[in-house]
Order: sequence, then C-alpha cells, then structure tokens
Amino acid sequence: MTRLRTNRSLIAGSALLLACLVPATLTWIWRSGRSPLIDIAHRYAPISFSHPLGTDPFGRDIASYVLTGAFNSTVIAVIAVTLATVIGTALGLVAAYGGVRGKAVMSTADLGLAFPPILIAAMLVTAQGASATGEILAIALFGIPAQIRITRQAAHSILVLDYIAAARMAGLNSIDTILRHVLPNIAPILIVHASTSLALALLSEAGLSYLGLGAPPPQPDLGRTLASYQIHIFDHPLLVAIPGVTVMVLVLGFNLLGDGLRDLLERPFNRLKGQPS
Amino acid sequence: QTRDTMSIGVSIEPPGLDPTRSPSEAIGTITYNNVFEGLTRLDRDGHVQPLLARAWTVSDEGRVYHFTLQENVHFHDGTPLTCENVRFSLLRAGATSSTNPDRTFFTNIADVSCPDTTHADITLKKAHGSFTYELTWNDASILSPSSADKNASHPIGTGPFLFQAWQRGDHVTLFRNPDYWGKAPELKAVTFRFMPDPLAASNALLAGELDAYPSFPAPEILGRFAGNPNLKVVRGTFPFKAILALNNARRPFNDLRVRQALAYAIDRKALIQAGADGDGTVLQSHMAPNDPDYAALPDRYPYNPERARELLKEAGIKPGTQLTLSYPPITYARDTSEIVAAYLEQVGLIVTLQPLEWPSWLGRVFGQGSFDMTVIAHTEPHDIGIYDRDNIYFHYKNPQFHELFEQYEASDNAEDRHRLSVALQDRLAQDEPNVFLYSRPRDTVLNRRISGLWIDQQIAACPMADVTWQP
Amino acid sequence: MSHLLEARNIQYDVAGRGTSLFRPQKPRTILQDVSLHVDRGETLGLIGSSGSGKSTLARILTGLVGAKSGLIFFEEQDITSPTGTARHRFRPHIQMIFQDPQGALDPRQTVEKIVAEPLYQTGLNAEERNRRVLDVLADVALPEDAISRYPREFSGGQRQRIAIARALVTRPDVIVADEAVSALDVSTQAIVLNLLLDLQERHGLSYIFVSHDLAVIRHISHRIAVLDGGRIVETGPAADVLTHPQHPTTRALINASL
Amino acid sequence: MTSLLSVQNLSVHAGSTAILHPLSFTINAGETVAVTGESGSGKSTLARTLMGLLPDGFETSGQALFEDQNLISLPEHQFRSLRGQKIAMVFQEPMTALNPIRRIGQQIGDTFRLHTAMTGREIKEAVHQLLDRVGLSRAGISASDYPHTLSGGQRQRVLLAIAIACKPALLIADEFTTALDSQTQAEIMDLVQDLASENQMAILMISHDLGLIRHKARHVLVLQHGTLVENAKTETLFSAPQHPYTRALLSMSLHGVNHPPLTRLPVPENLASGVEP
Amino acid sequence: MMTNLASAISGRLVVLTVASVIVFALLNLLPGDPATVMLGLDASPDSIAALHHQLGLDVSPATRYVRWISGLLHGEAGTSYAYDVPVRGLIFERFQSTLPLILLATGLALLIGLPTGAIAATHRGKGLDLAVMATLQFLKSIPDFWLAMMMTLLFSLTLHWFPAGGFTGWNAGFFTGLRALFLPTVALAIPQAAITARFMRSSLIDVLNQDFIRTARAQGYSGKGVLWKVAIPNALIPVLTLIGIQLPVLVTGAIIVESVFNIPGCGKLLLEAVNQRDIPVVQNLVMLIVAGVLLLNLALSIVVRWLDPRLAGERA
Ligand SMILES: Nc1ncnc2c1ncn2[C@@H]1O[C@H](COP(=O)(O)OP(=O)(O)OP(=O)(O)O)[C@@H](O)[C@H]1O
Ligand SMILES: Nc1ncnc2c1ncn2[C@@H]1O[C@H](COP(=O)(O)OP(=O)(O)OP(=O)(O)O)[C@@H](O)[C@H]1O
Ligand SMILES: [Mg+2]
Ligand SMILES: [Mg+2]
Repeated sequence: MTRLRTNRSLIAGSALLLACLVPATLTWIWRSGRSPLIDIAHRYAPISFSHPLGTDPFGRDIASYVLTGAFNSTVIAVIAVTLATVIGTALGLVAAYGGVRGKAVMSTADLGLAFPPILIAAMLVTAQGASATGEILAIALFGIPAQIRITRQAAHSILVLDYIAAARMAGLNSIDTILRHVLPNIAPILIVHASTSLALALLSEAGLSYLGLGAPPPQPDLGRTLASYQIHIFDHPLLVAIPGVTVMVLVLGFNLLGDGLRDLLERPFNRLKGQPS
Repeated sequence: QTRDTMSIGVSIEPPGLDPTRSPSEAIGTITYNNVFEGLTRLDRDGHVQPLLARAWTVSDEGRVYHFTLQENVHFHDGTPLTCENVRFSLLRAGATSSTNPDRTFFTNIADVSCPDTTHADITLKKAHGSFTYELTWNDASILSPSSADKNASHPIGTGPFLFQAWQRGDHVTLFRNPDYWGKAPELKAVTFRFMPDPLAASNALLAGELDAYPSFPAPEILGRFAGNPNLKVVRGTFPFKAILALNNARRPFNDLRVRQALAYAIDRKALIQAGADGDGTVLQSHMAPNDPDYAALPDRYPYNPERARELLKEAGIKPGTQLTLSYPPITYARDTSEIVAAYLEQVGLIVTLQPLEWPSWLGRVFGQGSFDMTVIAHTEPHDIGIYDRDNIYFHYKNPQFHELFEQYEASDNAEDRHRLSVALQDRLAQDEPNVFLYSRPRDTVLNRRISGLWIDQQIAACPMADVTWQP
Repeated sequence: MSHLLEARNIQYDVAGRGTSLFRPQKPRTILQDVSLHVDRGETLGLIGSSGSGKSTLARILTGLVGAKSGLIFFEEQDITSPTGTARHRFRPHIQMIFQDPQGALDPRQTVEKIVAEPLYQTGLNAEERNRRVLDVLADVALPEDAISRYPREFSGGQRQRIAIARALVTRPDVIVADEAVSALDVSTQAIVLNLLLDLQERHGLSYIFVSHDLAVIRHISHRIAVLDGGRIVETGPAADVLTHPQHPTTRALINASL
Repeated sequence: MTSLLSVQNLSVHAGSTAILHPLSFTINAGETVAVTGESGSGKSTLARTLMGLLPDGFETSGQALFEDQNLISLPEHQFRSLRGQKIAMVFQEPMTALNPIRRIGQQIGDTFRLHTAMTGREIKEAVHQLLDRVGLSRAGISASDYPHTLSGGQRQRVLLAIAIACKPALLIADEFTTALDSQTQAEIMDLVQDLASENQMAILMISHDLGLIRHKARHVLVLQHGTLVENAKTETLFSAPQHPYTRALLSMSLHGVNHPPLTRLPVPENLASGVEP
Repeated sequence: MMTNLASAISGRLVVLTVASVIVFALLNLLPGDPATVMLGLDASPDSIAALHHQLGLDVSPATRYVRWISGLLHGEAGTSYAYDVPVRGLIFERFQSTLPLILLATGLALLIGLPTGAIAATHRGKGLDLAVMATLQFLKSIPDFWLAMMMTLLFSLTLHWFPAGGFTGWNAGFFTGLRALFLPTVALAIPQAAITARFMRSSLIDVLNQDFIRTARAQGYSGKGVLWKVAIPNALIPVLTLIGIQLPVLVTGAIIVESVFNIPGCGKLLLEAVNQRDIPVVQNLVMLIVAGVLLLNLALSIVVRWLDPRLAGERA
C-alpha cells in the first residue's frame, strides 16, 4: 500500500513537472530564449488557434509568455538550489567534522538563518540593480544555511558509525572518507532536500520578482508577470489565474517529486530519523 | 444630512511634510494651500492670484516688489503673521545652508526689508518676469521661525486646515482651522490616504472607503467605475511629458540621424494605446497640450521603421548594436520602456532593460548623467528651460536654442513670449534631443456629490478649502 | 622483553556533561594509567563491568582516538599519535572488529569494495587486490559470489565475517575485537569463534578480545586483563585469573557468571 | 493445579507469511518458563502477542487463556486494564524503551496511576521503594533522574521497576539481560526470582543464554523458524534433548557443555553456512 | 568557566555584532545618496552639502558606525531621514501591525497544523491520511501573495466580509483591527500550517514507532493516553526546532503579504526606507528583525531544552 502511494507521489510529481516544463522548454527553444513579441495592435486578442490563451495588454501571446516565464523561473530556482546545495553541502561536511572550523561554519549558518531572504534580496537589489544574478544569490544565500544544517545533521549520523572508523583504520583520509562513505550515504537526503528546496526556491523566486526584486524584463518570469497582470484581475481574470496556477503546478510538482524520491531512496536503507518532510 | 469629512486617495506617501525640504509632489498635494500659504497662489486655471499678499507693486525695472500683507493672519500655533515671517522664509530658502529644492530661484533675492509689520519689500538681484508666478510654489510658503524646523513631522502654516495626525504608511488627517483668516472651509476634516496600488485604491473607492482619488494612476481599470451610481470619472489635464531621454553626450546619440531613427522606429500611437489606454497626445516637443504656449507642431517622425533602418545605416550603426535603457520604478516608465525596447529591436538594435529604483535613477541617470537611454515623464509645468541648463542629465547643448531662450527670459511682452516659446518648441522638435513620446490626461475618480475639487493640475496640489459635499 | 603491541600508562578524559543550562561542565576521567600488552599469536581477553572503559581503550589502541597521555608501541615503534606517520605506516598491522556488524559495514558498498578498502593505501595493483579479497573471503568461508552483493543481503553471522575479512585483508598482526560476538545468537557465535581460532592457528594472529561474556573469554583467551573504573585491576594467564581471581571486582564478575 | 496461562494452537501471520506456527504451552503461577531459539525465530512476536501489542497487519488465531480470559479475542479496553497490572513486560532494548523526556520516577509512577487509586504521596513512596528494590538507589539514582543519564543496565532496572510495580501475575522478560555484564545480570535475576517467590509471579523468560536458562527456568520452549520444536522440563531438555536443533544449540553453547578453551566448537553441518532465513 | 546559557547568549551577541557590520557595510555600498534622494532633481551642491552635514553624513563610515552603535547602546536609534521623526517611534508604530500579524499567523498555523498533523499521523496509511496529506501538499504549494490576491477577490470584493486592505491601527477598536488583519493572517498562516502539519505528522510517526511507546502501552496506557501523554510531547520537540528555522521565512512572507494588503507594517517601512535610502530606518529595522529572530530562536531552544533533558549541556 505504501509502495503504491510512493509511486503515486513520484508519478504525479513528475507528470506535473513534465506537463509544465516540457512545453516551457520547447517554447523557449522555439523562441530561442526571447520574450514573445509585443504587438500593441492585437492586445487582448481572444483565444484563437494562434493564441491558445489569447494575448495580454501588450499583445503578447499569453501562453508562450507564461511558459517562457515558467522556464526562466525554473532555471533561476535550479541554479540557486544547485549553488546552495554544492556550497551548503561542502560547508555542512566541514561543520560535521567539528573543531574550530566547524564551529565557525555553524556560527555563519546561524547568522545566515537570522537574515530573512527578503532582506538579503532587498539589499542586493538596491546595491546591484535588479538582476537574475542578484536574485539567484539571494535565494542561494538563504538556502545555504539550511543546507549546512541538513548536511551536518545527516553527515553527523553517518560519521559516528563504525564503518567510518573502519575506513580510518583502512588509512583513508577525511576527504576520501567523505567521498566514499559519507556522501553516498547522505545522498538520498540531499536529493530529497534539493527537490523540496526547489519548490521553496520557486516560491521565493515568485515572491521576490513579484515585489520587483527579481530579474528585469523583457525576459518574463512568473512573479513579475503576476505583479504586472494583477491589475486586470477583474477585467481579465485569466491573466492572473494562469501564471498563479503555473507557479502552483511547478511547486506542487517539485514537492510531490520530493515525497516520492524520499520513499524511493530512503526506504531500502536505514532511514535517518527526524528529517523534516 | 450632509457629510463634513472627506478622504482623498494619493498614490505616494510624502517623505515628511516640509515643502522646503523635499520636492515630493505628495507634499504639495497635502499641504499646498491647505496647511501652507505663500504670498501668491495659483488658481485652478493656472493664473497667479494674491494670497497672503493682498496686493503688490513693482518698481526699479522689475527689481523691487512691494507687497501688502493680509492682516489678522495667524499661524496654527497662534503666532501672528508679520513681514518678519516673509523675510525669514524667503531668505532661509536662499541661504547657503538651505535645503530648498528650488534654492537657485531664491538666491536671486537680494534682500527683504520690512517697513512695517504688514508690508514687505523684496529686492531682486536680477529682474525676473515670472517672480510672482514662482512665489506661488509650495516651497515659497511663508513659515514661522518657531515651527519651521519641525514642519516635516508637524507642519504649521497659515492655511485653512490644521495638521492633525499622520499615521505613517497609511494616512494624514487635516482638520478645519477654526481661526482661519479667510473664508472658512466647509469640510471639518480631510484625510489623505496613501494607496499606491491602483487595485487597492479602486477597491477602496468602490467600497466607499475613499471619496476621491485625483490623478488615478491606472487608466486601464477605470472601467470598473463605469456603472457605479456613486462615482464618476472626470478627465482633466496636467503637464505630463513622457520622453525617451537620450544621452546626447554619448555615441551614438550625439548623431542627429540616430536620434531621428529612434523617433521613426517607435510607434508612439501604440504607446498611448498601451500606456494611457488610447487617450493621450503624441508629443512633438517638450510641452504639454495644457500649456498656454503649447504649439501643435506637425508630426515630423511618423512611425516608419524602414526609414529608421536607413538612417541608422547612414549613421554607420550596425544591426545588433547594444544599448541600455534604464527606467525608474513607475508603471508607465516600466511599460513604456518594455515596448520601446521591442520597437528598437525591430530596427536591429539590442536593448538591455535596466530597472532602477528611485535613488539609483536619481543618482546615476539624473545626477551623473551616466546612461544611454531612459524613459521618464517630466510633470513640472512650463519647464522647457531645462534644455538650456548646463548640467542637464541628457547633455543637450545648442547655441541657437540658448539664444532663443535668452530672448524669451528677458522679454516681458506676452505676445513675444508666446512667439519665442513656439520657436523654442520647434527648435527642439528639429533637434530631437530626446524622443518626445506622449502626454496623457489626468483622471480623477470622485464621488458624484463632491464639488470644488481641482480636476486639472496646474501645480502639485489638492486645495480643499472650496471643496464641498453637494446635497 | 619486546611485545608485539604495548600500551603504557594510558590516560583518557572527556568533557563531562553539564546537566542544566546554568551548571558548568566538569571533565571526566575514563581511563587512568592503563598499561597492557599482547604478544604474537596470543589472545588477551579484556573484561570489566559495563562502562569500565573497554571500548574506549580498544579505540585508543587502534588509533581511532587519541589518548590524553601515555604511549603505544608496535614492535618497539612509537605509534601513539593517531595522526602520526608511524601510526599511518603500521595501520595495516593493527585492525579492529566492531561490535555491531550492521553499523560497521557501509550499506551502499558491495562486499568487494568493503573488503578491499584497506588495500587502496598499500600500493597493490587491481589484480593483486582482487586476489587478496578472494583469498580472504575464502578464509572466512564466504562464497565467491558474495563479492558483488550488499551487506543487507547477509545474515548477522555472515556480516560479522565480512567485517573480519576486511580486518584480515591487510594481513594484520593484531586484531582488536570489541564485543565481536555479543550481538550474535549461539550458533553464529560459535561459527565466528571457530573462525578466529582457525586464523590464529594458521597466521599467528594476535587478538585483544573485549567481551563481558566470561564463557567466551574463557574459551578464546590466553591471558586476561580486568578493567574496572578505567583502571586495570588484574592481569594474568586466563586459567589463573578465572580460577583464582585476586581482585574483588574480578571475583564478583566471576561469581556472578553462571 | 490450574495453569495461569494456557496457550492453545496460537499462530501469528503477517499477511501471508506465518511468523508463528500453531503452538501450545502452559505456565503455572510462580513458575519460570524460558523461550529460546535463534534470532528471528519468533520469540519476541510470541511475547508481544501475549501482551496484545502486535503491530498493525499481524493476525492471530488460537487461544491464550489467562485467568479465564482469552487474550487473543479480548477487547482493547479490557486488555488495557490487564497490561501493567496482571501481565507486564520488560522489553529487549533498554536504550530506547524509556521515554527520554520524563523523569524515571514519573514513568514508574505511571503504572500506579493507571491501575490504582493511590494518592500522589503514596505513589512517591512506592516509587522510592521500587528504586530501592531494583538496586538503583544504592547506585545513587533517584526518581528525578532522566533516562539518558543512566547506563544500559540501570535503564533495564527502571524498566523492570515499571513492570513489577503492580505485582503482576505474569512477567514477560524479553532478553532483558543480554547487554549486561555478569554481575549486574545476576543481581537482576535474583531480584526477579525473589519477586516470583514472594508473589507467586510467573515469568516467561526469553533468552539465548543457555546457562541462564539452565539455572533459572523450570520449563523450556525452543523455537525454530516460528515453530515450537521442543517443549520440555529444563532437566529433561539439557539431559536428553529430543529435537536435532535443540541438540545443535546445546552442542555449540559455551555455557551448557564444558568445552576445552582454545579449541573449535562443534558446529552441526546444517548450521555451518550461517545463512539465516 | 562559562555556563551554557551565558555561552548561548554571547554566541548570539557575536552573531548580532557581525550582522550589524554587514548591514552597515551593505548600506554604505548602496549607490544613491540619501541627500540627493531627499532633495530631488534640482538640488544644488550647496544644499546637498548642507543636508549631508545636517544628517551627519560628512564624517567617515567608521565614525558613523561607532555613532550608530553607541547610540543604540544608549537606546537611541536616531532620526529618520525621510520622515524626520525618531526611528524608535516610527518602528514602534509599525510593529503594531507586524507583530500581531506574525504572532497571529504563527498561532493560527500551529492551531491548524499541529492537530492536522497529529490526526494524519494516527491514521497513517489510511484514506484520511492520504486526503489530508494531499491537501497539505497542495496548500504548501500556493504562493502566499497569490493566495492573498485570491482571498481578497473572494472575501472582500465579492463577499464583502473583510476590508480589502489597509490597517488603520488599533485605535479604531480591537475588532476593527482584527478584521483588517484577518485575511493577511490567514494568507500567511496557511502555507505555514501545511508545513507544520507535514512535519508534525512525520515527527509523530517517528515517535510512535519508538520502543518507549510500546513500554507505555504495556504499562496499561490506552491508545489515546499514549498519544497525549507520551507521543505528542516527544513529537513536539523537533517541530519547535523547525518553527525556529521557519521564522525568517515567516518574516519574508509577512513582508510580502503586507505589501499585497497595503498594510503599513515593518515590511512596507523597510522596502520604502531602502528605496528612499533612509539609512537610519533600514539599519535599525534590519537589526531589530535579526535580533528578534535570534531572540525567538534562543527562546525556542530554551523551551526545547526544557522539554528535552537530553539536550542539556549542548550549545543552546
Ligand atoms: N564522548 C564521551 N563523552 C562522555 N562520556 C563518554 C564518552 N565516551 C565514553 N564515555 C564514558 O566513558 C565510560 C567508558 O565507556 P566505554 O564505552 O569505553 O565502556 P565499556 O567498558 O565499553 O562499556 P560497555 O560494556 O557498556 O560497552 C562510560 O561511562 C561512558 O559513559
Ligand atoms: N513488522 C513485521 N512485518 C513482517 N515480519 C516481521 C515484522 N516484525 C518481525 N517480523 C518477522 O517475524 C519474525 C520473528 O521476529 P521476532 O522479533 O519475534 O524474532 P526474535 O525471535 O525475537 O528474534 P531476536 O532474537 O533477534 O530478537 C522474523 O522473521 C521477522 O523478520
Ligand atoms: Mg563497549
Ligand atoms: Mg526478539
């Protein structure tokens, strides 16, 4: 029964993501990464064959605008999470080994956790101007402390096990031990965390760009799209509904994928207790 | 029964309420002729009228002004108005330590002398034809030395309304001045509520939480008020001039052909479609249609991308040239920039959009003049003179324009001034230092029973003394 | 007289645990002035009540933990520092078997990888390594096809044998076994004990064998050391210690045993 | 003499796999019965069946008559009043069987609170006596200590105190001395035996320590792969084991037979591979 | 020798000090001069210099930093450039909406999240659990600002149950204030409730699988008794820790929701102050938020420590 549910989460998550990201990527490739054309003469065009969802106040095709936005938002989230995962994991492993360096890392993580991501974003954006880089940095800077904590906790529970002692007896140095024993054994946790982080990162991305702290136009992204369409909530409710639902579908997809992966990857081996779901 | 309070929506919260410290339009909206009064005032048609100065004469070839002050005027804290207040206020505005936004204007005042408490004689360094016009500005308000330094948080003037409270982030409340020297206002209290989000503002209007919203910022949702029995939308004018400012000191904008090409490349009617929902005027020069001196010049640069490409080719600009378009954080600037970028892309230019928030825009673009292109609307009335400034951010310099402007400034004959003003506009239209985009009307949403509210904007102001509820 | 492995005056402290937010912490002495040795082909049984410091001592001897003071020698060479070059050089000669066969094997590695791990430092080529692994698996009576399987596919006894294979693959001289058979049921326990005895006979291995099961200790030890409260309170030939215990702790332990 | 517990054809299934094949035995008041067998043979399952604490998905059939009540079909609310009062159990794992966030005194006191109308003060007094009784007061352990500050043997004694608080008629002890040194083990056994003789308490003792069984049990049950292969009086079993598995067990045990030190133990051919089901 | 509490507090003070340096440095790196921002387009260099002097911007950054910190130590947070009123009063005024918003949202999230998670855990694997989990997963995926927009659309514009935005303070009456904060609170609380519920569920399932649950059952506890007296207190420990980690996320959510609902709270103040280079407001507000988060974290870890005796001795 649990197996069935496992597969359900995984299947539903992947299906949602595929349904969203495949057309998004195709649109992106088809338009070679450019924003859909502005065509003032055809603003608010109704639903038609060439505009499956109609056009927006600038005459852009809503479908391809939102899909390109979905692609861009996802790319930003993926880069940010990759950064956070790589840096956070490395630092988390240092922290797990303890010592002065480990303590320093943990204090830094505490500091990072005390700064809400929006503060980082607001400051970076004012300093740098709105840019994708600033946004990625803000999301990653918030993700790193969390990643450090997760990694440290996970690595810690591996490092006390006797096979780590055995590896030391075998003469492995700490880097080899990490590469051969710690990382493979905490990988499922990291993978699951990465997919839930992706969901969170997408939400942050949408929130930041909604506030105007995200990447600048003309490249569409979901939060800014929502912000600029929100005024039409009465006269053209679809304009607000479509990007909102797209964010939700993507986030839900990553969340479900995370659930599914957790069951798939963690079940056969010892599950570490106390991992957040 | 008739109501005696009113709440007015404004789109931005002022940074303090002291007009001598900040040029923010929001300060004017709240305080101009409500809390503060100057020697003169602008009426709703844009004409100069006496206010604290009952009358005046000019002597010494326009260099000395003799003002007679209103009597029995008291500041809200009870101090009586005397010539000393005029002297204090005007000299303070021009002092070296002054933070007045228009300090250069006040430095032209050589001295203010007080023959008695109700007369003030102002001596200028240089004759200035529009002196009494500029005295109508909010930053020329007459203040009391005892309260001047605290005006930002607790403004005290001589106006018909007393400052009552400021819930920061939400509203400012003004209360009727029971001891007002002039005609007492009918409204007992006026609340200015800060509602930057047009959607929230429209909700509040529909819900009756707001009675009026002058200068409603989103023409695209005015349709929501159409069927409402309580509300109406009134269309007025204001000196709104949206331009695509170009850095004339930088290549390739120092080449007239390039500037012309940009003008040809942009379909300005489409911009009005998107930016003002179709209702606006394509500008040919730096003057809004509501200006008495406005000249309806011929459209020199109708939309013609072919011609634009040719001109660019002539100027040696290769397709794929990269340009940066910076813009401040306002809806019209963002939307217009995005569309302009799309049009320029069609003639082979690649435009990077650079959103800046106000401080950066002011610092980088306006202050240092370091930018390629920027979209901005100038909303000051009658400001063609900025094209003659030395340090103007778009770095326009033209001897012919300068000469014309000198003549214009020196002249005090109304006809000559008009003729010269048209010539100035035409000069700019030929030079196209910036691409003049469009002007748009000013929409006020208000309760049908309100009367007396300013519909046209002559100056950033919302005088409430004459506003009443009709039964 | 030279011993194969010798520990002299080992002392070990830990930072004690404060019991509340407000109370300060005080250090605890776990081992005090512990000296012991083992010779080639000999088994030293280490007994003592729960918490007396047996596991800690085992970890210090194998260089997993550094002692606070004291010295450790392997064939007269000082290998006290757990990170020193001498310790590194002699690592392959001193191996350990852990109590819990489950936790001692990386669940994500095949038996081959697990067993070959100590060989990567030895400079053997892949073929030689493979040969050694197969040899040692045969030694511990595991089938050849075990090499490509994962620990979870084995029973507790088999897992313990995998762990022993790993300890043996470098052809060590001393094996420190910490409660190596305590977690096993009687039949599995017997199989593992037989294996240890076999290997000692064939390769002249030495064991330091930690256990609280006196029957097991009696069965496998030549000499016995008794640890109590972090001190060695008695050592001697197995038969002597078990039949004529001198120290009250030893006596109590033996009397209580059935 | 009527038996305290009479088990008839008791079997346990988890889904389609049989964990315990139908088995029958009886325990009289005051009697100690030992259960032995290799790991995974179903010993703990038997104990948990008698406690009515099998995990979800386990099905039982047969009969287990305890003081005229059939434990197999007893409704939960009736069973609840038996547990802790009439039937008590000490679990296999001392390290994890205590609630980490409550003081040991409170946990012992709970047994009284659940089954008697004693006042707080009486309970406090009783807890104190119990701690004395299991030898914890002597070791400086008080009712206000938390489990994590206790050693394994000490925790086991707390568990025992919880179990015997209400002087149950049947005590089920699952390998409760495995992790202890011989001295502590002996103390605990003595205590349990005293209780048994004082209160006519019956003990179902699960162990693979044949030495212990030989000395303490009146009767022995031998389980193999869920089947009761031998059910005999202790003397009979050790002198004349019937089943080949029992014989194999005895031959290998270091406790039963006096094997000469440093010699191989005889391992029956069918067990030599060490492969477990 | 230092006690644990002292070291926990001093550790956080160090973090706070580092944070203050970072905030100060970042603000000083920002382009755009506060004086230019305030005086606007036509300001003369003289006026700007005058204002610089007035604002105390004409001294070195190090001096300014020292002035700021020593001011703070004397309980003096300076004067807002933009509003020309003491920063302390300004922030205090804004906290009247932000603090209730965060507290109410946290309370609501716990009130919904904990029981939901507990119910799902006790019915794990059953239909109810699956339904609850699916719903939570769904709620967790809604962007809070979008939820806020949708709720305004439904509850204030269509049904007219609640005001569409704004918050006029508590003077207008407690219930008026509460009504104004209702929708923002719900928008903020729902995703948090979903996160809390999912975490509570997995934590409780973990605990229910522990051996000591069996001990309690064998002792005679009923299923319900075990749940309330044994399982839930244990399960709450990691949930409280999670709440500590989620705090910054909650603060971010509050800032966004304030902006959607046009509530004059700290979030709006902060974003505006950044835009106006109102440095005294930004630096003090950021420090206050960071200090608040740290303080709440410390409080939570003390509570956790009080709940969980095993942690005594570890760094708080
Ligand atoms: N890191 C540590 N911090 C605090 N105390 C420790 C630490 N490591 C070990 N101890 C303590 O040191 C003592 C000895 O521990 P050790 O594990 O060596 O005992 P042992 O003799 O192996 O006991 P057992 O038979 O129960 O395995 C114990 O009291 C233990 O609590
Ligand atoms: N939840 C479960 N689902 C399915 N099978 C189970 C479950 N729990 C235990 N088993 C199986 O039931 C059998 C008996 O287990 P049990 O714990 O009773 O053995 P045991 O005799 O107590 O072993 P040990 O000596 O290792 O404690 C084992 O084969 C085990 O794999
Ligand atoms: Mg040990
Ligand atoms: Mg068992």
